[in-house]
Amino acid sequence: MPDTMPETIAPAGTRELTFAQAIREALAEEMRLDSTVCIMGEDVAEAGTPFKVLSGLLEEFGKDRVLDTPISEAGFTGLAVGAAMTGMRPVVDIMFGDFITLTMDQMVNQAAKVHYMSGGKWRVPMVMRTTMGATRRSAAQHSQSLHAWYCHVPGLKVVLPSTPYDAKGLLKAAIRDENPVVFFEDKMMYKLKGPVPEGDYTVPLGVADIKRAGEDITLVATSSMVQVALGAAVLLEEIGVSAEVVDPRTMWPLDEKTLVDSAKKTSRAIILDEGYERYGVTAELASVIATGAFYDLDAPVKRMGAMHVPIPFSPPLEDATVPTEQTVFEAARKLCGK
Amino acid sequence: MPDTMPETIAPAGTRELTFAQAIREALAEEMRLDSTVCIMGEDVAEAGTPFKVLSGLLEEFGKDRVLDTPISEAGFTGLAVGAAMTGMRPVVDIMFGDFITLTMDQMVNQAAKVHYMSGGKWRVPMVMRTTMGATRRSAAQHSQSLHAWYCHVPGLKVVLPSTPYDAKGLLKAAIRDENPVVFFEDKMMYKLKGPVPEGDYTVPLGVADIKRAGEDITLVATSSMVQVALGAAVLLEEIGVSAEVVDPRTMWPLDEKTLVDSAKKTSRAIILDEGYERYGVTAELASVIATGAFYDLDAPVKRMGAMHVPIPFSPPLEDATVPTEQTVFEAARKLCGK
Amino acid sequence: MTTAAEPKEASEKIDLLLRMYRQMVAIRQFEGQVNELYTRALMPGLAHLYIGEEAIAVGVCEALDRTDYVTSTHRGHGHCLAKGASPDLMFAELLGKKAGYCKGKGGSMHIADPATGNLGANAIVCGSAGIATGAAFSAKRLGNGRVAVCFFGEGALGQGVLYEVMNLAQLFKLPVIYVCENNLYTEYTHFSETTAGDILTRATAFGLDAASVDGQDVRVVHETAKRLVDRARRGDGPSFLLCNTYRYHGHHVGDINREYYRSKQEEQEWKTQRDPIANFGKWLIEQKLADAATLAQVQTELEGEMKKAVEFAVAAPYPGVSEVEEDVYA
Amino acid sequence: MTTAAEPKEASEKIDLLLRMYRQMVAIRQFEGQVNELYTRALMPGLAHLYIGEEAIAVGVCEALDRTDYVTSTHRGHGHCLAKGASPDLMFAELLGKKAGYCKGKGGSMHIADPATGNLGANAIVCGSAGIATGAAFSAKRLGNGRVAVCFFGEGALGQGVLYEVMNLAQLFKLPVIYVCENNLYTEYTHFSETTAGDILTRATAFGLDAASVDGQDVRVVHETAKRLVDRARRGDGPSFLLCNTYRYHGHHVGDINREYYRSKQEEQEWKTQRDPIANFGKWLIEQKLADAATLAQVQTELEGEMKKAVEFAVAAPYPGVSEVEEDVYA
Ligand SMILES: Cc1ncc(C[n+]2csc(CCOP(=O)(O)OP(=O)(O)O)c2C)c(N)n1
Ligand SMILES: Cc1ncc(C[n+]2csc(CCOP(=O)(O)OP(=O)(O)O)c2C)c(N)n1
Ligand SMILES: [Mg+2]
Ligand SMILES: [Mg+2]
Repeated sequence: MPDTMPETIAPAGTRELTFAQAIREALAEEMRLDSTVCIMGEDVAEAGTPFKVLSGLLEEFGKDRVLDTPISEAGFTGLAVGAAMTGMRPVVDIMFGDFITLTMDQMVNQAAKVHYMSGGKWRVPMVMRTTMGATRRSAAQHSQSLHAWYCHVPGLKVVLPSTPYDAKGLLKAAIRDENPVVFFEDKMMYKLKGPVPEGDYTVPLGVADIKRAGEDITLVATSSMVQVALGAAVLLEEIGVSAEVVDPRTMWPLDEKTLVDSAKKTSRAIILDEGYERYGVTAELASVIATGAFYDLDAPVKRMGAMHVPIPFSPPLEDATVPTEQTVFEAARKLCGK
Repeated sequence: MPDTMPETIAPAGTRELTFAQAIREALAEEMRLDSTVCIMGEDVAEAGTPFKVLSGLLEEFGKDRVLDTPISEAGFTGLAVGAAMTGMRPVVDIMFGDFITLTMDQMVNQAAKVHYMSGGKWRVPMVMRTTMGATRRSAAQHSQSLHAWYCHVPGLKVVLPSTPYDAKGLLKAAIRDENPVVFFEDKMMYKLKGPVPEGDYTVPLGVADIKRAGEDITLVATSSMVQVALGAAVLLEEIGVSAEVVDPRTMWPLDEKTLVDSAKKTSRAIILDEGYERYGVTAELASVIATGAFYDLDAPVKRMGAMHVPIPFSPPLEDATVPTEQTVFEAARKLCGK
Repeated sequence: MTTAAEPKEASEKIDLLLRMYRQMVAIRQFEGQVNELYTRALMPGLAHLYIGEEAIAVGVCEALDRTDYVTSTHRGHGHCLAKGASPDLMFAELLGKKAGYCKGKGGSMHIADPATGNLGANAIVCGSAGIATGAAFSAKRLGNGRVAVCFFGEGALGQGVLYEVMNLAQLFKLPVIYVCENNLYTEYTHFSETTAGDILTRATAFGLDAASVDGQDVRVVHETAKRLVDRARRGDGPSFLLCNTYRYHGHHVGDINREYYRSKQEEQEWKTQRDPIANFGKWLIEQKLADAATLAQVQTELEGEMKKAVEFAVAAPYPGVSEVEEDVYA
Repeated sequence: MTTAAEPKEASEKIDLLLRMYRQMVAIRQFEGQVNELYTRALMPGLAHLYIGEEAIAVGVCEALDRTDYVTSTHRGHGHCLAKGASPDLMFAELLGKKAGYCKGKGGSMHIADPATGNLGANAIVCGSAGIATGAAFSAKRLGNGRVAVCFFGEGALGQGVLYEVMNLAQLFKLPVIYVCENNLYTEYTHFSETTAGDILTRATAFGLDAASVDGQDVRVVHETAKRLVDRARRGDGPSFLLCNTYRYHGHHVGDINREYYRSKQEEQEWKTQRDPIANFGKWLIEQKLADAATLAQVQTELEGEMKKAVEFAVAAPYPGVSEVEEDVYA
């Protein structure tokens, strides 16, 4: 197995794992390889997190490496920063992405800056795993996708996997990275299945992936929006529109070239991201493409993110706040003048 | 004096105040008008903040309305949220914008969402005043301009005044607003002087202002970058390029029309903002213009924000991280093909 | 004091006791219906049941006026009801219906109601500690004599902001009572694994008055809460009330298999020996303040009320999709 | 134990005492030069002087090994020096020069030095509490026997994260000592206006061992620190050391007019009656451990060293502008 495998598709016949299983496998493999890797967070040990992503790790690695913490997101994130500086490779678990609000100081003023402020002398090889994604009927404080904040911060790397294959490879790369990496998992994808090779491989940070090739329009999509884009692409095919689906996979470092090249080729682009649409990821990616493919675009880059409202609880309202296959299909159709 | 005065220029002969004095006057006037307005923060009372912005308010309004707090940004911001819900109009002072990291949960998960989550029943009429801006030789943890984070959050309004006149009028509007408003003051502008009418006027939130009319290129600039843009405009004039300087004044609500109309007219645009350039304000504004003026632009919208590095201490390095009159001039010249 | 006052006082006291009984039963039945709605797949998402902890919400809220403030948690139905909310509008909210307290926008974890001083349940652990402290700040500044109660689980002791606001409350001498419901578990972790030192001292260290009570005994909770509320109203500042309790059900309605974090035996002991409703009912009968028939009637009446409330909610319409963009800004 | 050990022990003790004297003087002189650089407009930005508080950094750091960890604050020069940093590289950093500890990127508030276990000064109040706790976590997991010391001003008691990490440290039994330097003021506000209750109890509430000492007496600081460090190294867990002290100068070098927040008389009293260097020098002479000439010579030697260090820094070049984009990622 090569050390690095940026391809989308694992070899034919590869066994399937769920997204959650892929994450767990990445952690287990890295913990076996490197005794300084440890996990800390709320209910990560016996419970294996409320999403059961970490089930079994306590049993294999014991209480010293899989640590239940108090409900102190700032405190244990700060502890992880210090541990990372001094020889450990902590993987911190922030149960809901909404709670990264509590970790901003530790991540932004500390983790992201330690290396630079010390003139390159200290390093912070830590990973923060957290979640994102709405439509789980969890209301405004448990449904946000706030990754744009961390993307804005020099010194951090930000990863948004969209398949089990990428999840495993990117998480392993994140753990081996010498920098603080924030890893966002969409809660709604944990049960998504896909081929995942056994054993060691990494997906390098900073390499986008074309999840579907196409000619007429580029759908740049992150995280769970990749599935939405792929679904829309099927609908579009039916009306004779060939959509290319590009997944940046890591928001920082950002593989601008792959995005721009695709938009140059198709001359139309839609950006899909589940964060709030305004002042977020869709703005950056749209701007990169609008600039990079300026002379090739036939229409303005279209942005589709979460509506500018706190996520409502009521199902019909909540469903209206995020892009769906149908709304993406409509937008793409319009953009292509069909 | 009319209640609302969106014009840039105060009547001729208006007395001049510094930016800091304008802020203080806005607060003093609102506190006289409304006994529920109170100020809380670190060293706001006797010290009147380290920047001396609030000097004299304690003397006029007393300890019950100008409250020194412990160094508990999360705690007193949370306290302000509850106070705002129950009849007060607190104005919270966060000394350095870098410390909003500590207030994200209170502002984003609480203040911004209370109105919506309660189905419109509770309101949070509070203001958070904080600072931004580099080149003060304060290094990575005291120099950031993190306003993009708050712009990303539905339920908040975000104000970035660029002149003493706007500062007074916008702050008064912010205090009277029924929503949580975050008000960013560039530390480097506190001593900037400009005409400020005596007595009551407000500048409405959501109305951009053309700080300088021009024909060949639009410089959209926020906060202290407005001065940089105006300076660059003078240099550009010397080579025969007429620059229009547009100040959105409030990032949310955002006056898209004025920005887009200007870009349509000039067919070229540069966005200037002191936040980190990636995934920040420049991306949103560039994207809005690239879309809105798509068929009129002669060149890609150019973004100029802070470099993607933690702000360094060393003066020659720090100075390189932010746009200057010279770098804006060069970029504009290039964009205009001169 | 006239002698006539005495029977009146005594009857008021009996009224209070029976009201507390009724409220506890109401909460338990409400939560029973919630569980039912979940298992019948009629409720979107999850809910965190308050069953087992009823004596705290009721004992504390009966010490409050309607205009006093409370803040609540993800496990908040009990606090809302005890403060005076109507079951029908609560059920409607839990089902995401327009008729709900928050027009369906909040759901189980965000019920708020200005009419009963309910500043809102909160899905961020310790998320309302600042809000409650701020309400007490307003009460003091505006001189309206109100007090604020901040309910939270012992998991919130892990959040630093709690200590920040307790310090502020003591410095400003604010009329706020922090009520810690120690039900022994956060989600799936015993509190002893996450809580070093001594809980009460964490409050007294900041100068707060602090008391610890049996949270399964509504009379003790109420008497202690009353003392702390009176104290706050008098201007004597903030306090901390630790209530030792237990949740009978899972962390949320879907948490069915709990043996990996707590034993069935432990659950059984709390349910059979320390049930706040059963024990209080027994005491009322022993003291001849009520007979078994009266108490049974309370049950029956409330069952009827709850069923009707659920029916109302189930039948109620969802909000129109266009409402999604309303209420973002005031 | 052989009798020969005794004179050796005694001479080691004298060495320690004289080293502590020398270190305190070094810090004071260093800070004097910083003030000078500021007033001569040679230093960009501001700096927060440690003058008056020298006994704490020195007393604590002399109880540490070179490989032990410290974290420091905006008022951090004393901690850096006491942990073994070189004045020349520090001055260079303060002037933003390439030769500085952080290549000029950090400045006064961010000096860090792996060679002396210095995890970095921190300009966020309480910003390093997590880091220090994490270093102790590593030490325990890696079994390298190190301890971590977290220095902070009493203003950091306002930050909730302090309580979060003290709880964590106690739960995990980490070898970390939280050293609170109570110099009575945050920036311009007396600590009594921002600190309710009792400081030591804020630590004992979380189960930490806690002690309060005269921070102007280097011997007491050192003995107590040694006890707590030994305890931590033995695996007995975290502790809290409260040092009562005073800063002679302003909050920062530009804070000249201070009478609106503290009296000249108060300043005078601390300077004349409780000066850690003067009093310790007097004691050394009284105990016949040193004579006045020796102590004066320490002063002279250090003056020369500091001048040379300043000259080195002033003459050193700035980093090249292209370096601005280096060191963002490892
Ligand atoms: C800041 C934050 N961290 C984590 C969570 C996830 N969470 C929800 S409830 C809960 C446990 C709360 O325990 P406790 O405070 O004891 O309340 P209980 O559920 O026992 O009533 C956790 C960890 C959250 N909602 N907010
Ligand atoms: C989180 C945060 N809030 C506010 C500040 C601004 N600030 C810098 S130093 C200081 C006072 C610190 O007081 P203390 O902790 O007692 O340390 P001392 O200066 O007395 O050594 C403040 C408020 C900051 N740096 N960080
Ligand atoms: Mg609990
Ligand atoms: Mg101090």
